[in-house]
Amino acid sequence: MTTDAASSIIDAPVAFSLLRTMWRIRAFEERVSELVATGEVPGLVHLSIGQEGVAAAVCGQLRHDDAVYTGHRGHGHALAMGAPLDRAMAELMGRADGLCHGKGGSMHLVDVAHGLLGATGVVGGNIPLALGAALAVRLRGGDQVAVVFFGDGAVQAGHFNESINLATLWELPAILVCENNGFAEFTPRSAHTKVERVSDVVAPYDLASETVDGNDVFAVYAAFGRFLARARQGRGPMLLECLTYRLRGHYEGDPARYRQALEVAEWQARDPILRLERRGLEQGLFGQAEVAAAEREAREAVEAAVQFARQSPFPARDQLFVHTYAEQE
Amino acid sequence: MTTDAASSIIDAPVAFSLLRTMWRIRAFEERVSELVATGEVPGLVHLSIGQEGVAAAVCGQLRHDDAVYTGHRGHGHALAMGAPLDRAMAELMGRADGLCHGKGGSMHLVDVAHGLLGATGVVGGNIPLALGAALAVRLRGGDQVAVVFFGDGAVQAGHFNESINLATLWELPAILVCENNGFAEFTPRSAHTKVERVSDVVAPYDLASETVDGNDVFAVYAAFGRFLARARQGRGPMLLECLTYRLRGHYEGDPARYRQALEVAEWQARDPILRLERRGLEQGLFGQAEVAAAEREAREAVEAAVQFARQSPFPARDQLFVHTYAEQE
Amino acid sequence: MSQLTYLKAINRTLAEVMRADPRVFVLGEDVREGGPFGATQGLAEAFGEERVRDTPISEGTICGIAIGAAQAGLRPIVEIMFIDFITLALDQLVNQAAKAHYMSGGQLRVPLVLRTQGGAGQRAAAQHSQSFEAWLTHVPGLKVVMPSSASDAAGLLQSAVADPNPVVYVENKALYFQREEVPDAVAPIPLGRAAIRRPGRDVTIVATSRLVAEALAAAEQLAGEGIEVEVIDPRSLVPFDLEAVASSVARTHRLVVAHEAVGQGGFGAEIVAQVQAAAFDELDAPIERVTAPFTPIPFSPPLEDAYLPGKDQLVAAAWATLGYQIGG
Amino acid sequence: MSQLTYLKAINRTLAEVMRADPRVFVLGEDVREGGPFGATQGLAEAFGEERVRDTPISEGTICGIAIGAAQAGLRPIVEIMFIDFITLALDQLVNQAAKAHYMSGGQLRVPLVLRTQGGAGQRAAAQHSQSFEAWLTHVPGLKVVMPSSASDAAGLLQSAVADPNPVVYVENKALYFQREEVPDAVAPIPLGRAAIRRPGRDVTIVATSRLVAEALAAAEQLAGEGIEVEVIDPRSLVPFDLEAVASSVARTHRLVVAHEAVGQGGFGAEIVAQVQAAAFDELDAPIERVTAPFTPIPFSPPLEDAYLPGKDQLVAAAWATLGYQIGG
Ligand SMILES: Cc1ncc(C[n+]2csc(CCOP(=O)(O)OP(=O)(O)O)c2C)c(N)n1
Ligand SMILES: Cc1ncc(C[n+]2csc(CCOP(=O)(O)OP(=O)(O)O)c2C)c(N)n1
Ligand SMILES: [Mg+2]
Ligand SMILES: [Mg+2]
Repeated sequence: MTTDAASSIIDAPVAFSLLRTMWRIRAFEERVSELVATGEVPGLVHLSIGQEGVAAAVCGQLRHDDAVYTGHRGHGHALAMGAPLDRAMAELMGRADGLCHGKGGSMHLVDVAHGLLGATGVVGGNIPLALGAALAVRLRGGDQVAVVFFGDGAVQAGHFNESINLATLWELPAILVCENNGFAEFTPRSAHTKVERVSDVVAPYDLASETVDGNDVFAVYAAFGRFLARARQGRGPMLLECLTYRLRGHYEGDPARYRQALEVAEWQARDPILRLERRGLEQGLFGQAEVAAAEREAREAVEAAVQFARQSPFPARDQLFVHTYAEQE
Repeated sequence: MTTDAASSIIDAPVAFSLLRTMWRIRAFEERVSELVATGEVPGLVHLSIGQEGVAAAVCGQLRHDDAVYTGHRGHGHALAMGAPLDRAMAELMGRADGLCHGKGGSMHLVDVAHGLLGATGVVGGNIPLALGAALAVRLRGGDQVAVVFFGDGAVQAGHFNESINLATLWELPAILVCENNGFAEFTPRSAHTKVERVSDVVAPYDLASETVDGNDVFAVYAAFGRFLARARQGRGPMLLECLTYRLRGHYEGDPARYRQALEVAEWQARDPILRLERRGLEQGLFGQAEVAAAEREAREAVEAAVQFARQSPFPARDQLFVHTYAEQE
Repeated sequence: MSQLTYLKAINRTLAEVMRADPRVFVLGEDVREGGPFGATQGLAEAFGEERVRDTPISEGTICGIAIGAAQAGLRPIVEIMFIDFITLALDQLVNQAAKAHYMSGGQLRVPLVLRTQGGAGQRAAAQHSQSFEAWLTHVPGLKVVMPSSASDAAGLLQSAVADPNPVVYVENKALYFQREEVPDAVAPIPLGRAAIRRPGRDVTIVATSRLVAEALAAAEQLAGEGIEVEVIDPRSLVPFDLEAVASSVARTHRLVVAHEAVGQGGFGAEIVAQVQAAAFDELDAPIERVTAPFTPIPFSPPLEDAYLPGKDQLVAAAWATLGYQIGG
Repeated sequence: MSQLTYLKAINRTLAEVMRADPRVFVLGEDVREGGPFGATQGLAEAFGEERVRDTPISEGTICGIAIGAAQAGLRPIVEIMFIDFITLALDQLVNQAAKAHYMSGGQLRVPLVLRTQGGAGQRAAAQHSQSFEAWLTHVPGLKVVMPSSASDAAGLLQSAVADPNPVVYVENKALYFQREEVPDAVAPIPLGRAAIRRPGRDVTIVATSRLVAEALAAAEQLAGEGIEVEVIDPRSLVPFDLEAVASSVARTHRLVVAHEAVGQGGFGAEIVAQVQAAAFDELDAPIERVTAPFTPIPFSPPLEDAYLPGKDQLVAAAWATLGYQIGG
């Protein structure tokens, strides 16, 4: 489907809502980057700046009783599912009011109330989990779907192919969303595989798959929407490959010597937020004032979240021993 | 390539040598079956009766400085590589003169002198090892190749796809030989995957692959020969899928209730030894006397091997502690 | 009461828990045919193929699917055919299942049972005979159960399925065809409660799984030699009933710990460490360990027989504790 | 002599062994760029991309490739970026590498080094901070090395590469940027030989990896309180230098064992079990263990700090052994 066709199904409220979500993610992560630099957000932090279009377009169409799994680069998915900014920020700062009460951190955001079932730092390890969630839908009945986000690096991990095979064999209502940003850590995709497209990797399984411009939020929205409609009817699995780029290093602190200035500049020009703004203004989906408001509101909300997080205490020491095992309910 | 084209490159000595190898395997395994029943061969024993054509055609073209890896159904590969019948039989009986001095048994035949580098009972676990052997050829220089045998069940294991990806990425001189016998244990391939052909599974990787009638030893010989010629030039990897059938249960003792009498009868009619004999006689590649001799010699050699094995002592108890660690050479 | 094998007790209990709770389902390789030993025989016929799912040879992913399904509120029982292949599922089990509850600050739960079987003695050689339970005891968030009898297999499996945590249930292939009297309705056996299999005042033997019967045989022989052995079966390693062992040692002052896994890094070491800390003064002799030697498992029958720890080593170890002279 | 970090000592030694032996090559994720910490930095430039091979994220297969290459006579050094991901390579490491020599009756050899790093303290949370060395000590056929200093890292790595067996070489991320004087030419340090880091007569502390420095700090503090601690670093867990520990205990009569892994099922338990068997009479107090608590690793800094075992617990444990009254 062309972008034009895609945009025909996206009305003004949807477009603006996508813009707001993307700005929330961008503002959140830009602030996180500063907080990493000052040490207020500790640990290994992977930002999705430049990839927000995928999170917004996919999660914006999901419900809170769906099951979403993400990985190490998952802030955007969490926020787009509706995880509160303040508790997300508190989690990144390791505070008691964090989504996981400070136990998880950046790589492990979980917010069951909003359908975010898990985030794993083991590349590829989340894909089987999503299949399990989809199987539960099948066994229990219902129109929920399971969605899992992963990068192009995960596709070469054994779990990926095992999962594609099982998902197609069992026809699970799962949508696998690959954010192909061309790199796994410091290594380009060409050093990981000879197969250029992830959608090509799954071709033998004859599952519905599509490769879209991941920086074109309308294109992602339309393609995912089509998949979602089928998954709601219990059909699946499907794979959506979104071609994108991270505008930051692999992790905060990565000097990213492995990439070319030119490449970065090109992708900066394709920034998904800029593109959405340009298009939305052109097509009259929103006006300049709304654009400015989306950014401003996002930054204000993030600032409030930072204040919330800063005021949240660190967990009490005895929390160390809590939740190793679940108690009988 | 058609069978006719294939048979044009197979002359009388090759045809007869294939027949002899297949009879050695058949006679060996039929005898093993009896010895399992009487308890002289203990443990988990998986016979390849019905699949001998693949072993004979592939291994018959290899050298002893090549590296072959096999799995739980590996007697045929070992014998076809030239492992002595007597030491192989002694190994299955757990005797001191066994190939592995009784430490390995049926699932773990190793005969480095004849190029049999390993046999693993973990399905799919041998494929990476073969890649390592192929990489060693690449790094050291030489025209050796690495060959690994595995079943259709292994294709759904994560190691398989990881290996295909890496082998193609690094262009390793490895030939992957899948004996697709339609079952993994008691479960038909249709319950494991929706992809019918193993060669289809690897299609995205754009490696040379071919599916042949594995019960037509000439067809296997020809296809493998073409691959081998390329691998000797350092090219690779390649995948050869051989469609075949095990005429026995999964393991000795398996009542094999999961399969149809009709199916078994059909495959019995396609017994690779019968087919080779028929064809060889028709085409004048060998005569009736030679056929009879091949079987007789095989049975005699196996009988001698049984005698050898019976006379070989069990390993002394202190061998339990030998070879846990290798000593500096 | 009826005569049941250990295997049949598992099979019957699987059917019971599936009947009692529609959230329970089974997945694994060849489970519809019953698997290589028959533990899941008849379940597909009774409960249908949706709830008894054959899987491809994809240990990691099927374990992960079970985890995801458990997080979604089902009660999966996933089978890894041989514990040797748990090596392929450990990322899912250790990095995903065991930690999800903790990492999510209590939001996620993973009520799954992973059934598997280990142990040597069947001439299955080095890759189909191992004992890896100690690895699992080293992972916070997992529970580990090792039934040694048919009744316990039934009672512990019920508790494992009811538990809100991931429970690894480790069977032993050498026990499968042992037959014993089993009540028609077995009550759940709580995890973390040891059983005193035989009371005695002279030496305590703590043994797991297949070694329990060996310990009882050793006790029988030692009784003939005038020594009364107390045999304790912890039944679950995590949680471990230290209390039961320490209080026995307070009576006997001598302890032998026995399992089939190799000694080095085995759970026996953990028992030694806990008991010497809890009952240092009570010990009149070093704690002895009876385990497999530190080698892979050889195929050859006499070597494998020599490999397997059993009654004779237990008798010798008991005598070693009895013969020990402090300062001697 | 020059000031080197632990990381740089590893990096330098990798270059040395590659220069000395053309059979040595390196493979792993992002190794050409140096990996996340820089351990392999510069090697691709110095030795070319054939011998310094970036791999996809396929831990199982890259480990298997290393095994196959080792069996074919090369000397691979394979990197698993975090020990947490060794869960994905254990089938290859445990079922293939560790047993090949034994199962083949001595025909096959697997001279490979698997480099990896573990340990917490960097706010990397539960899946990037674990310590799994105990698992590996439970596998006959593997050797396990844990360097605690830059010089040792250099000396042990040479021996690991020269060893004809699979050696798992476990670094600790918290040590990487610690700097110390390192000789310009470090001699190989044989595996299985412990180092006495500080002599003392009152209490023995056996500590591994990051805990060695903590033990030395505890010893320093205790010296101020009149207690002389002997600090022993086993350097390799397999083989383990029991002799060094037992003879120290014969002098001090008190033992504290320390590692960062969780206690239950940890290698500390094995040390306890071996020492109480070897030196029962010598012990005047129960052996204390200082380890992480039995929980996953929390992200939040104060929780992670509370999680990490260190000097204070060591001081307390030493005092516990000193204060113990037999029968008291
Ligand atoms: C199993 C595993 N191996 C290695 C790593 C280390 N690692 C973290 S992120 C990463 C690259 C992931 O690349 P990709 O999947 O493309 O995601 P991206 O970072 O590009 O979003 C690697 C190798 C890991 N986390 N898990
Ligand atoms: C990783 C692993 N999982 C399960 C098994 C148990 N098992 C042994 S053989 C087998 C079926 C293998 O099927 P296939 O690869 O097609 O080989 P075939 O037996 O048909 O020759 C299974 C599941 C195993 N050995 N290894
Ligand atoms: Mg990527
Ligand atoms: Mg098969």
